[in-house]
Amino acid sequence: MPESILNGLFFYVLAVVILGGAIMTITRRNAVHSAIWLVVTLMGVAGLYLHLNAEFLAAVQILVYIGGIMVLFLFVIMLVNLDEAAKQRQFNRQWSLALICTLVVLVEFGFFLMRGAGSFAFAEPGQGALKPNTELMAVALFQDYLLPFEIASLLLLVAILGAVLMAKKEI
Amino acid sequence: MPFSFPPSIEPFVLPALYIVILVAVFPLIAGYIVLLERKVMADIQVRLGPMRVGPHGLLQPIADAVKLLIKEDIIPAKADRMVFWLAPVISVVTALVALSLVPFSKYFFVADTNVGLLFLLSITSVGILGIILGGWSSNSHYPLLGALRSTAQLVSYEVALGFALIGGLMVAGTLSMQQMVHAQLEQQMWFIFYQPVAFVIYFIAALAETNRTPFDMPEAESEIVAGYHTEYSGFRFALYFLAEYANMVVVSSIAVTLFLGGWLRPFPNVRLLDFLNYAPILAMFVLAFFVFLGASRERRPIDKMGLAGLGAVCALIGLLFLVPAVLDWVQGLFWFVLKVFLVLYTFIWIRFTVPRYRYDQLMRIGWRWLIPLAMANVIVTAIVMILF
Amino acid sequence: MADEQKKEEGAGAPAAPAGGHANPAAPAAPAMEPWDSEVVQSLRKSFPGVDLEAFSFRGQNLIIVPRESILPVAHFFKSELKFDFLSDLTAADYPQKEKRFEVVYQLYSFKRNERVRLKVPVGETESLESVVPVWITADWMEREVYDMFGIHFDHHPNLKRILLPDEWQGFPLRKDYGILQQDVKWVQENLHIQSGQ
Amino acid sequence: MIETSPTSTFLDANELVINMGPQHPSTHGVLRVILKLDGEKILGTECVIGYLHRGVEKIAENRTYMQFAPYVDRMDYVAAVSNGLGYCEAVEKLMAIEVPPRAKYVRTVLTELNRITSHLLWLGTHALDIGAITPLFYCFREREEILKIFENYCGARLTTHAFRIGGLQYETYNGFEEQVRAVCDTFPGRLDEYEMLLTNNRIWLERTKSVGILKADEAIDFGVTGPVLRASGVKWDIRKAMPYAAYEEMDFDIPTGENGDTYDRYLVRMEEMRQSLRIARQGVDRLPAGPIIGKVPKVIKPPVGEVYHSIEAPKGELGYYIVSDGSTQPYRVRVRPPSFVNLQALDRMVRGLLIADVVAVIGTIDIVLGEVDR
Repeated sequence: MPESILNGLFFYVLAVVILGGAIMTITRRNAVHSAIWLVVTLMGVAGLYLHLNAEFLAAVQILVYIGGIMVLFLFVIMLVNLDEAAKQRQFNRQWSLALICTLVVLVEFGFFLMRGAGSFAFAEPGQGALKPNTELMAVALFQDYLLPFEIASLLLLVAILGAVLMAKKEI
Repeated sequence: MPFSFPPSIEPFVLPALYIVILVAVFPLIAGYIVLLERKVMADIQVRLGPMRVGPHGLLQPIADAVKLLIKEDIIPAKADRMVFWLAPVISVVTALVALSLVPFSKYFFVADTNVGLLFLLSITSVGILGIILGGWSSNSHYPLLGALRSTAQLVSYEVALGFALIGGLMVAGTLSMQQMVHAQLEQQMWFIFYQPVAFVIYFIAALAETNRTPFDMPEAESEIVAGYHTEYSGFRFALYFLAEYANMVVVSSIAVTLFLGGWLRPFPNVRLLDFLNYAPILAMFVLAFFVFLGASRERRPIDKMGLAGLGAVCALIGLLFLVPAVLDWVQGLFWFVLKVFLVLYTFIWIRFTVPRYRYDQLMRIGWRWLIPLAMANVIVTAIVMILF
Repeated sequence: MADEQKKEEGAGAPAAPAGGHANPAAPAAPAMEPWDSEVVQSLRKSFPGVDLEAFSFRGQNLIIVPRESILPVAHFFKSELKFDFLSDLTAADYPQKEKRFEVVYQLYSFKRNERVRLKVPVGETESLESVVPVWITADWMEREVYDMFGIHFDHHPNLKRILLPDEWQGFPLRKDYGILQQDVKWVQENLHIQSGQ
Repeated sequence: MIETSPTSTFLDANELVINMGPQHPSTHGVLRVILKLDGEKILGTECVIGYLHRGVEKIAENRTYMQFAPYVDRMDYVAAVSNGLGYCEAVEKLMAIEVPPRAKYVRTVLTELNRITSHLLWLGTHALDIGAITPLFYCFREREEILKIFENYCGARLTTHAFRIGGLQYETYNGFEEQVRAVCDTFPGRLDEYEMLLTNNRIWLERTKSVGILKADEAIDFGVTGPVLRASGVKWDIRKAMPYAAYEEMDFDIPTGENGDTYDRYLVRMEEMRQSLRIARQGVDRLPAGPIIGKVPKVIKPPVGEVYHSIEAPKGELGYYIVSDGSTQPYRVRVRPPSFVNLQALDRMVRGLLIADVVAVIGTIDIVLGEVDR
């Protein structure tokens, strides 16, 4: 019994962290502050993975998203002078229209959530079946879905090359 | 045990205790690593090093800590105060969290997950944020340059470091830190002998990761003053300092765990060398002997008494180790700490022997040499493992 | 200024005797022996219209060059006579003299292993052609002379104060600038003290 | 995309202006260098000097010739003996005073020892700038031995004021020769030790080779002197070209470099220390007996005239241009400081290099701000 309470507690705390972080991310004027809040959000997501016993996924989430992508984000933010951005108006004149759209989407969301409440049970932490988490992941990636995996990585490689080509002034 | 915890909490009790121990004791240990560094440095540079506070400067770390704590806390006028405050905290928290995954001995570890090493790497990669943000929030040129250098350096050397570790991991066949040690016990060989290239690459990359000479560009004081922590003072500076030494301990611990047999004693399978099990006792008594010898040479009575007290404590601990249960518990820890200190000593030794690379040279070494070499090592290892 | 120039030209006969009538107006004029050598002769041959006086004192040779011809003479010294090294460039202030300043060039030739000193008398309101095009090393030295004496060098790439603060008033190495004198206003404004003394 | 002003960012382009000094760990004093950077690449530099300006030349005009002698020690304070020698010889030349041979020899020995201390300080700080911490302490250990000789000789270690116009004030102390010989015996081994740490060190080579190149013709054009000039391949040393003191009777070589890079300057100075030892040993071995001071009038009152006398100080040509108006005070004293002139070449040497190289090049020029600013 206490364990399920603990589980619930974890989930809700993390949910608050994620959502709060997300809201802060989009409302900060300072790009670095936004990035920091995004890190908080991503940390929360990693916490959720951990909570579901998906340790590998949690570690990779932190390593790739925070250690890699966010660091590069910050790098770029630091390089580009964004002081100007902070001074500019954050909301443009279409905010009323945007608000209506958002409300419509919100209502839709609420509707679907109400209707399908039953299917939104907590995902059960994969116990025995997923035990050697990392190995299963490896088997899935490198045996069952090898071809899609390789295609995806090739795609990324092409994207990298393209980016380098575009960034370099002369070759 | 006469009492027991409720089963739902029971698995958390020991880790929680260890966490408290680590967080409480580690700053002290870091302080003494600094003292060790200063003493080794002094020895290399034909001088004595700290000698004033306590006998042979043994209380210097405490004096330093007090000094740092009571120093004025200066925040630059145009700094981003929130980020300025946050950055050292990120650094030190990630460094201490990383410590929780280190298997100090068979019994003494906070957590052992099946993605232990990966998790360690991911946590240390978050630590970079502390450096970037610290450099950025100071709103000053030198810290910004330092932060840029750090980031570029850490990001590039993490790749080489990761690939070097993969070589070791392929032999170990696990990501769990404890399992790595057990794997070395089963295969009756430290993995450094299977993976010497990986170890060397890892060691070089680790030097770069922890900003040690010859890769200490981010804080190269002769070039960019103090790099990303130029504007930090007092306690915040101390936090960065602590994080740096914690990171050193973490990277040495990974080296020890994956390549140097972790908490195993040398030749754990050789019956003939079983007497090595008693090495901790011997070490404590030898230490006590030397401390007493030092005490007899001391002139000031207070130093004499201090050293004598220290010797007595060492001897007492040695006596305590005579209890088999204690000895069993301490064994692994003893060997682990010994190995980690050897690695740290090598770090220090290198620091005071060689000059510093230039930034572009550092990048060239990382990308042109270490990463291809580490990749080749992985491929060769894979081929060899499939063939045999 | 104009009549000063006239006077210079008037004295500058082609075969000017290398006699010691070096500015009779100056009481402190060093008593020196006249100097003649291959260097002086080739110089005279190349600059027939220029009044050059050559002296020697304690085995050290010096040539007095009029202000207008310093740049060509410098070029000549460097390219023809191989005095390729400008050791030093400085000045001295003689308030009693008609032309107040003397700018002093210490030249050295690696090929000849010989030193020669060029002296250029400059009036208080006159300026001098910069020799930076000839010897780059003159850059900072001329700045220092400007800083200390207030002698202006024409066509200098970056003529501003070098040792003293940019806004400093006065030129300390002039003889009428007392040793305790200073730019009191600057000191008060920048150092926030009433007086430096 | 947001509009940004081109000078304020790294990415859009181009220039970041950074202020190195006057409070900086490796500008060797209160030198301020304004660096224009593209990322970490140097686009241009400007030296701002004068923070240590004390008006030495003005002071000279208000002191007697003797009174001014201690002031010159305060210019290049790590090579005070050389400064004093240059000044005394200039005044002697002005007055045509003959210095007795014994005084000349002692002067030569002390000046050469001083060259070693100066180079040791350079080596230590230069290595420190490049990140090698340890050589500094070794250098100071050896420097200490030589400073002890100075202390025994004249009571001061740094600003020695060792010489008087016309010769020496003090006779050498008992054991002077032995102490100098002892230094000459132990020092070569110590030099080998430094070379073991640095000369063939890969990192040292990578940091110094082809860094801060100054070609021979450029070097002459910039007027640099001393080891910086010689490392560019110009074999010129005032001790050989226009001998003073007792150098004419000494047997020594002038080391030169080929490429004029930081590494060559390092090698040249290392070899110069060896040559200085040779000179010092010859000096004490052949130390003649006799008076230590020539015929000097009670009141130093040179005739009207002017001289320029220069010596080979550790950092280059140190010249004194002294004008006398026949009074007891010099009319004008101009010091030609080697550091000042050599520093001018910094801009040429570091263009296109990185920040880390600026530090290496400043170290290799071997400046003393007391002399640059005077």
